Amino acid sequence: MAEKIAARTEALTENPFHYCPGCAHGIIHRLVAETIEELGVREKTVGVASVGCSVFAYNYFNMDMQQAAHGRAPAVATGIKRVLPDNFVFTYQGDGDLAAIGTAEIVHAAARGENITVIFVNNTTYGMTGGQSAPTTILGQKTTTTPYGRDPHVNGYPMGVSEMLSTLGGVAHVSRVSIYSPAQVNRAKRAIKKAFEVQREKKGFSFVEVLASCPTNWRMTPQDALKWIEEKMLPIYPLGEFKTAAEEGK
Amino acid sequence: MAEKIAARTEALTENPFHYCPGCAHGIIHRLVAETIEELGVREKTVGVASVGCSVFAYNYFNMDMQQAAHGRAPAVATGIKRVLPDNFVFTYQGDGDLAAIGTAEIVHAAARGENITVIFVNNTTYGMTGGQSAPTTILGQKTTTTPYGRDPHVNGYPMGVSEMLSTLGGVAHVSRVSIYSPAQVNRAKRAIKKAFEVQREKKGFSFVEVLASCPTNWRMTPQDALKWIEEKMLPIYPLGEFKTAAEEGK
Amino acid sequence: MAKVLMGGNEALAEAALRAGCRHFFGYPITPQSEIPEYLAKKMPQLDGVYLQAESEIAAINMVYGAAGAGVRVFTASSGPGISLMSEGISYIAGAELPCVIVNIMRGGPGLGNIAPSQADYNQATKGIGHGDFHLIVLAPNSVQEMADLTMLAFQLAEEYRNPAMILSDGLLGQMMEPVEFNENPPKEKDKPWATRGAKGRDPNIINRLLIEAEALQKHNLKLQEKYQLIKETQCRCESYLAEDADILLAAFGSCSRMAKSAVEMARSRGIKAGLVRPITLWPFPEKEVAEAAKGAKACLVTEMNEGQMLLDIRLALKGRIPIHFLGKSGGIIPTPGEILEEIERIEVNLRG
Amino acid sequence: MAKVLMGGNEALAEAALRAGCRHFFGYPITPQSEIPEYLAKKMPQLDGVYLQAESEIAAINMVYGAAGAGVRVFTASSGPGISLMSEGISYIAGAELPCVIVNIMRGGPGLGNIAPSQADYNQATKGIGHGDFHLIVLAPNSVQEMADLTMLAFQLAEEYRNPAMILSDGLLGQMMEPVEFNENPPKEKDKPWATRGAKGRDPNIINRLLIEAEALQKHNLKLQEKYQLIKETQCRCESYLAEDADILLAAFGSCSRMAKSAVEMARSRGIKAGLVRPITLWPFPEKEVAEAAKGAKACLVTEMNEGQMLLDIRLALKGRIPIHFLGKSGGIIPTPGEILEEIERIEVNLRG
Amino acid sequence: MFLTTIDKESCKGCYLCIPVCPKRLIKLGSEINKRGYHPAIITDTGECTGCRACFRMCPDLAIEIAKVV
Amino acid sequence: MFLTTIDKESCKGCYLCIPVCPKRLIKLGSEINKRGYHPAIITDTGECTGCRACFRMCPDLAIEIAKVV
Amino acid sequence: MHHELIIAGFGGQGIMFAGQLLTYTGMMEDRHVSYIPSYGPEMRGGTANCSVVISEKEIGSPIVTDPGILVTLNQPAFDKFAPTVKDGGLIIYNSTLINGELPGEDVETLAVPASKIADELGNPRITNMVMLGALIKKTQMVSLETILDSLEKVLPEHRHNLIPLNKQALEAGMEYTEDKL
Amino acid sequence: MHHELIIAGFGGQGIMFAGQLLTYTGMMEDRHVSYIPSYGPEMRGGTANCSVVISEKEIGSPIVTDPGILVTLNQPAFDKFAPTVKDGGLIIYNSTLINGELPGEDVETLAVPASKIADELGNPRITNMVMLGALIKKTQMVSLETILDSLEKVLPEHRHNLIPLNKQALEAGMEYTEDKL
Ligand SMILES: Cc1ncc(C[n+]2csc(CCOP(=O)(O)OP(=O)(O)O)c2C)c(N)n1
Ligand SMILES: Cc1ncc(C[n+]2csc(CCOP(=O)(O)OP(=O)(O)O)c2C)c(N)n1
Ligand code: SF4
Ligand code: SF4
Ligand code: SF4
Ligand code: SF4
Ligand code: SF4
Ligand code: SF4
Ligand SMILES: [Mg+2]
Ligand SMILES: [Mg+2]
Repeated sequence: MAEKIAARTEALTENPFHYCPGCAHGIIHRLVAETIEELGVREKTVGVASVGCSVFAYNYFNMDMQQAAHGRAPAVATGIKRVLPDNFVFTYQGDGDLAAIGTAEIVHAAARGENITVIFVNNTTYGMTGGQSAPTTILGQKTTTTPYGRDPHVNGYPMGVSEMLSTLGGVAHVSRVSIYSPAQVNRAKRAIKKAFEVQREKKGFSFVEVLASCPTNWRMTPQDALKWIEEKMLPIYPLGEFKTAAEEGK
Repeated sequence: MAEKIAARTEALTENPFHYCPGCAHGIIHRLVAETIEELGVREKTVGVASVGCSVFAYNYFNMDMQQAAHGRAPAVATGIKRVLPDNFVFTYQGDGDLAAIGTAEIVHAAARGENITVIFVNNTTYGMTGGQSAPTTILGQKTTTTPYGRDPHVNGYPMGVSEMLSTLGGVAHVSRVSIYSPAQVNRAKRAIKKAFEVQREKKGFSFVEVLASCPTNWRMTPQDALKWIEEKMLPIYPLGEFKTAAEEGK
Repeated sequence: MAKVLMGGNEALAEAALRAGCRHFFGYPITPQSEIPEYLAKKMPQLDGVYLQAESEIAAINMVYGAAGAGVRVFTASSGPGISLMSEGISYIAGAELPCVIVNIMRGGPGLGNIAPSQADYNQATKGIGHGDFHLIVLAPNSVQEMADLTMLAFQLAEEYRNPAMILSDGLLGQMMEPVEFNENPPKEKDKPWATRGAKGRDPNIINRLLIEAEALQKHNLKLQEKYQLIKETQCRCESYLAEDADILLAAFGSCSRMAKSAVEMARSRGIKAGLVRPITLWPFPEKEVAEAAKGAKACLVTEMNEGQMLLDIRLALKGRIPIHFLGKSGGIIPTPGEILEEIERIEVNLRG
Repeated sequence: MAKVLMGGNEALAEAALRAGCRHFFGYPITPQSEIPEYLAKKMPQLDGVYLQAESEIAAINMVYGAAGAGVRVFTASSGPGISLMSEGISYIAGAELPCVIVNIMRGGPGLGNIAPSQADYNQATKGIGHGDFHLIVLAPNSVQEMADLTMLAFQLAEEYRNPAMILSDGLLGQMMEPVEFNENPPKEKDKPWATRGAKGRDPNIINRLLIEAEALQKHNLKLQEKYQLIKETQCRCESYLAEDADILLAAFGSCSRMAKSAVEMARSRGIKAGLVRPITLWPFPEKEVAEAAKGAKACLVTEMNEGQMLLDIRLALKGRIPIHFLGKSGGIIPTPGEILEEIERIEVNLRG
Repeated sequence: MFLTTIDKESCKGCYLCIPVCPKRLIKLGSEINKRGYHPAIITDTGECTGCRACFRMCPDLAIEIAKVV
Repeated sequence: MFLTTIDKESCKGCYLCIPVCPKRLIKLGSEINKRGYHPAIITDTGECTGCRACFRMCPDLAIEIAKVV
Repeated sequence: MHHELIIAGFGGQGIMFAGQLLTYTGMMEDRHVSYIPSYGPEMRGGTANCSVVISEKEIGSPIVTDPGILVTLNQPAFDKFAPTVKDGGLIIYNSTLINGELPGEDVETLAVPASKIADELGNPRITNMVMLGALIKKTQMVSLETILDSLEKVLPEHRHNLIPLNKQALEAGMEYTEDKL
Repeated sequence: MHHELIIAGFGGQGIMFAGQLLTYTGMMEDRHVSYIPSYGPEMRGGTANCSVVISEKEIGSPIVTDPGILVTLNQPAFDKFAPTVKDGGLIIYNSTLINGELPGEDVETLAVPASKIADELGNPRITNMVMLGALIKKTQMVSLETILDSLEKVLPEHRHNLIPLNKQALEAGMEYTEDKL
């Protein structure tokens, strides 16, 4: 008799991902979907896909989904959650989407303590549109719009979104994780689960930043891309739990 | 022989302010104008007025001015500064303008380290449109759109803009001051001057939050309004210098 | 129900509540502030949601989310705020979500001023966002219609799964008139497509991305069919003394009130003037306007802008009779006296 | 200068540089990305400013600031991003600031797709923002025109202190053709009104708030006069075999290329077809189109949308001849063969 | 000696200057100015120490202080 | 004992699974699948400890692990 | 019957309340009515006026540009609006505060020392009601009874204690006017 | 002279470069030319093709829907585009990778074992140049000289070392074709 100990979760559809080989989006999709399955809330979850490589997320998550305009997922999620306060609502957003055009929406969903969960995939670039620089692009990093490397005097400094959101009152949970090794994938899963639990307990806004790879636009092998996360991104974007509902004593 | 020791600065026009009696905007205008005069840079300054009660600021500041769309003053100022890197550029914005609709623009001007000075007048409400709640409205405060008082479960938590911006890399100077007493007015002046000096030295983004009164919409006498700042706002919005270029060692 | 004396904005807000709408997302702007302020008071008492968004962009996207979750929902703003909603409105129309958007117009362009205006006609009826889509646009001309057309807007929005706009202005928003609320507000439609959790069914998806050109064209053709149906069945128009009019005035919204007074003044001077008033601005009642103009020798379009509905009138009348225009802008309202003068000038020309 | 083979987007960007433009603010979006990517490479070498803004809203407001400070400046985007710029564009037009805005159109509404489309015609020419204003809208149909009209756009923008838009699409943006750059790009105008520091003069103010209705109306009338002048002097239009055409095709931008091929195919089959192509979409060359249609018995409008320029053609032709329409949308491009079929159908009707 | 004056037409009668004067030299006025406000008035400028507290608080720049030498 | 399988058609040949297997059971494949990728292959599933490291890293859910009891 | 009025004065003189009350009363008497507030360009305070139309027939333009009746409570408002009154029209003015000299036109005037009367009744804030009393006495536009009924509807419950005072003021205005008729 | 071509294959086979080089060469020979790239809907990789028009007269539609000439480097591209070729048209295909069976239409075909030839020259990445050589030999569309001149312009300086190899490939394609003419 064989018992599956690792297999596709029911919270994902059968559609194969359109992502490039080795793209972190696939791993993160799985973690979110498994969490939802494990919490047994697939049938009361509404997900919000954003605009970025994960724009088609609605094809993969096996649950009700809305596709939001670029950057506006937190506002769309707010609209849904205010209608359905007892359902689960999450957004899945890239760094262009969340940290650039959608800055006002994420900051205010956080400040309002909107009881939603946000999965923030930070791959330091605009994957979908061909690798332009993002607010999270690190100094010196070459992208199609910083062909000579990101220069702080021209393009400013990489943005620590987790650090920034942690200063806001309505925020119940913020953590930064990554997926560059099986152990980190495990930790990422735990963080995502915790975020959804915070939502279940109606403690307010929960946020997980995942340091992710974009091998295609980084022009690296998937392997090297993971190494790059560990070596280049970690010093700028330290992992950890920045805030938790427990600490807040809410 | 009489020597004037306190009089209208040349950096203000002769136009009388349209502000309500006792409105803090008048005091803050004076401080900004005096600073510009004292630094001797009136003729190379371009100010950006925002949308709020101070929308007519271009009638008062005796220098080149642009009037920006609601919330977008930091973007307009960026446009100007990138054209005129050796001029002085400042924005003058209310809390509705800067902390609500203009969140993305202020955060990114800050993250880019745009070498401009931002004067942020936090009066916890939308003065111009008749006293609606703002992101900075304090808990329990009654406004025309929180008629039962601001409830964190519905409207979220007051936003500490200075705290939030201080987390960003490009930020050279952040301080929070007030104008509820002559001593505080003095301190506010010093902070504003420091911010402009940071700009002069091209150290990056400088930001002064001024806790201000809106007697009309708070439905208080100008006196009581100042007392309210001291008693109600200070506990939530502590005064101080949150970040300075010196510390940053830039 | 007895009549009550109410301001236009309050009547609109109250009508929305009576239509069962319990969700409002908006951002303050003059001259529509009475709407959110009214709702901020009432919604909590009705267990409804009044949420002040961080911007108009957030507001329209909250509307998208809430409409997608299957409730009656609306937002209100004015010129600059409506412009900011453009992208979101294009999404809502593309995703076929029902909702109501209120524009209490003010003077433009830019920040303009807060005086009443009709300068956003073109935007509302033709080019508010990118892509091929249309809003249903309703233009009240009284406090009563602020209420009635709001209820109608919810009904049409749901019937056609299309955003509907109330295009009004600060004059109608602030003025008070007696109003009687329709006691049979439109029933809410079933929304099996709404995203409320995929319990015992396949997932619902609210989306306006169709990466394959063929699929997107197919969707667009479906929208066009819907628009055609709306055009055929939902044109609304009113006329006043048009049958025998030599000079036909055309005006919408608050401006039509001044035009009506001018028609009366003209009639009392023996000039056969009449009025046609489009109530739906999209679909534009082209046939009805042409019909009203059948016997006319000249047309006078009057608007609180620089000539926007003028274009639709030109299309409707196909060059058959001369079309004159009297426009005021920036918040100026044409007075009945001014309109009368123009009528008289035209009359002299017609005779001479 | 020798011809070079370039993609349309690159040619546009290079033309802007050669026109002396040293300031670009934009936000990435397909299918215009080659423009910012080209500029990101070139601007630093020219001591110019390429700045990737945090959003299209920020970008257009940076353009406002930079234009107010008196430099040649431009931005580029596509459908959704252009919608987000609506408010800013209304401000720029109201404040009479010269700048160039590029829309490389894609399929809509909503997120739509990234295939070439002409679905933003109405938005560009009629209702892009609140208030009474107009953009100057230029529609290239070749890589050469991507370059030439960009230079012209800067010139017209400065001449009239009005924003000018290049309305193009992904097809023209991505295709390569030989291009020869104008060696005499338009001279930059003096801008005494610019805010560059009030040294030895009274302060300059860039502003679009006029709280008094009278003042705003006066400003609006001034704008209208300007628009009238532009209409009278700047209509641009091209026609091909129109003089003796029985069936006149009307098309703009990339679609006019397919239409031209169809005209040739029709002629080779003995059908007298011709083509009129508006180059300025606003001001719309109404007279020129009417003139081109003088001898025609029928008109066929073909667009990559559901019928938008159609309305302006209807206005221009005033119901004189039947107007047919062939539209494709969502990124589909009508082939010359399809257009020919439609021409043949019309021809049969005309004969029958 | 300091000469402190309040410009009647600029003053909006907010009275923020009154409590801050260490010498209590400023009072409510009863006159009405053109804009309908009751301007504050200085009682005895001879006592003025030139401390500028009143000037600092005045939102409408109605106060001028001169040092008489 | 654990049975680990890689679905040939789901695999995109990113090879993230290879270095993480403590037993080095996964290898580059040479076959081409329908989408043009060279799927990874399992060499000796009998050695598999069921640690799931490979599963965790696989972005395309190409790996399934079963415990055979 | 068709009345087009402007009521004008300073913000704070109860202009808007008087206009709304009159409009409400017209509605109670089954007339067509409309009311439009208008504030000056000042941030707060400043001048205030409203247009009221009360008519037997449907109302076209609700904006009154050449009023048949002007009710004015202070001098700036008088100066601004008196010249706009229709030939054959009526101006009722608060003679305590207004020097009602007209550039000699075909307009009837009624001077009511309303502020004084209000002061005598012990409350300057009911000047508006004194003027309203004068208006209805002079024009018979609506009846006192309906105004009193309307007051009950228009005033929120917790202000109903003010009704007797308002009634007194209305009656005082009517009485004063009776003598002048 | 008016040529409408489609060049099609996988991403990575140098389809776009071949198209651009041909277009550039056409321009150098004073023809009217246009080139349009087209990628499949895949995120990255997948199929790629381009439309090239080279003509004596001005070019109307730059999009080629029924090509006179199809140059195709792999089977899926062949299967997709072969049926669209005009009657009387020409298909040149990479016979190393393509089984060039046609549903019996009025189209001329030229099979070139381009991948094999390229491999023999030591670099599979010049398959595209072999095909281009075959094309110009067969159609005389442009001359080898101009292509070689164009190569110098189109390749960035630091790639000029590749010119001899490209030339070899072009010539090999021409030679192979000469035998088949
Ligand atoms: C309003 C608007 N602006 C721009 C775009 C173009 N766009 C699509 S995805 C994207 C960036 C995506 O980057 P990110 O959010 O980091 O996601 P990733 O692809 O990296 O996962 C942009 C700018 C758009 N669709 N809409
Ligand atoms: C896009 C847009 N939305 C809304 C408004 C309306 N509006 C004008 S001022 C203002 C708020 C002003 O508040 P704040 O910035 O705090 O300034 P204050 O008046 O309090 O000084 C708003 C919402 C506008 N002009 N434009
Ligand atoms: S472009 Fe980058 S982020 Fe997008 S699918 Fe490919 S690897 Fe992933
Ligand atoms: S409303 Fe408030 S902020 Fe505005 S001028 Fe008056 S007191 Fe000042
Ligand atoms: S300067 Fe000082 S002492 Fe003099 S009046 Fe002002 S507050 Fe009083
Ligand atoms: S602070 Fe200024 S405005 Fe206020 S009362 Fe004193 S002098 Fe007058
Ligand atoms: S489960 Fe562990 S041991 Fe087994 S194949 Fe995967 S990584 Fe290797
Ligand atoms: S990680 Fe998954 S997709 Fe990548 S090579 Fe291994 S099995 Fe294939
Ligand atoms: Mg990204
Ligand atoms: Mg404020």
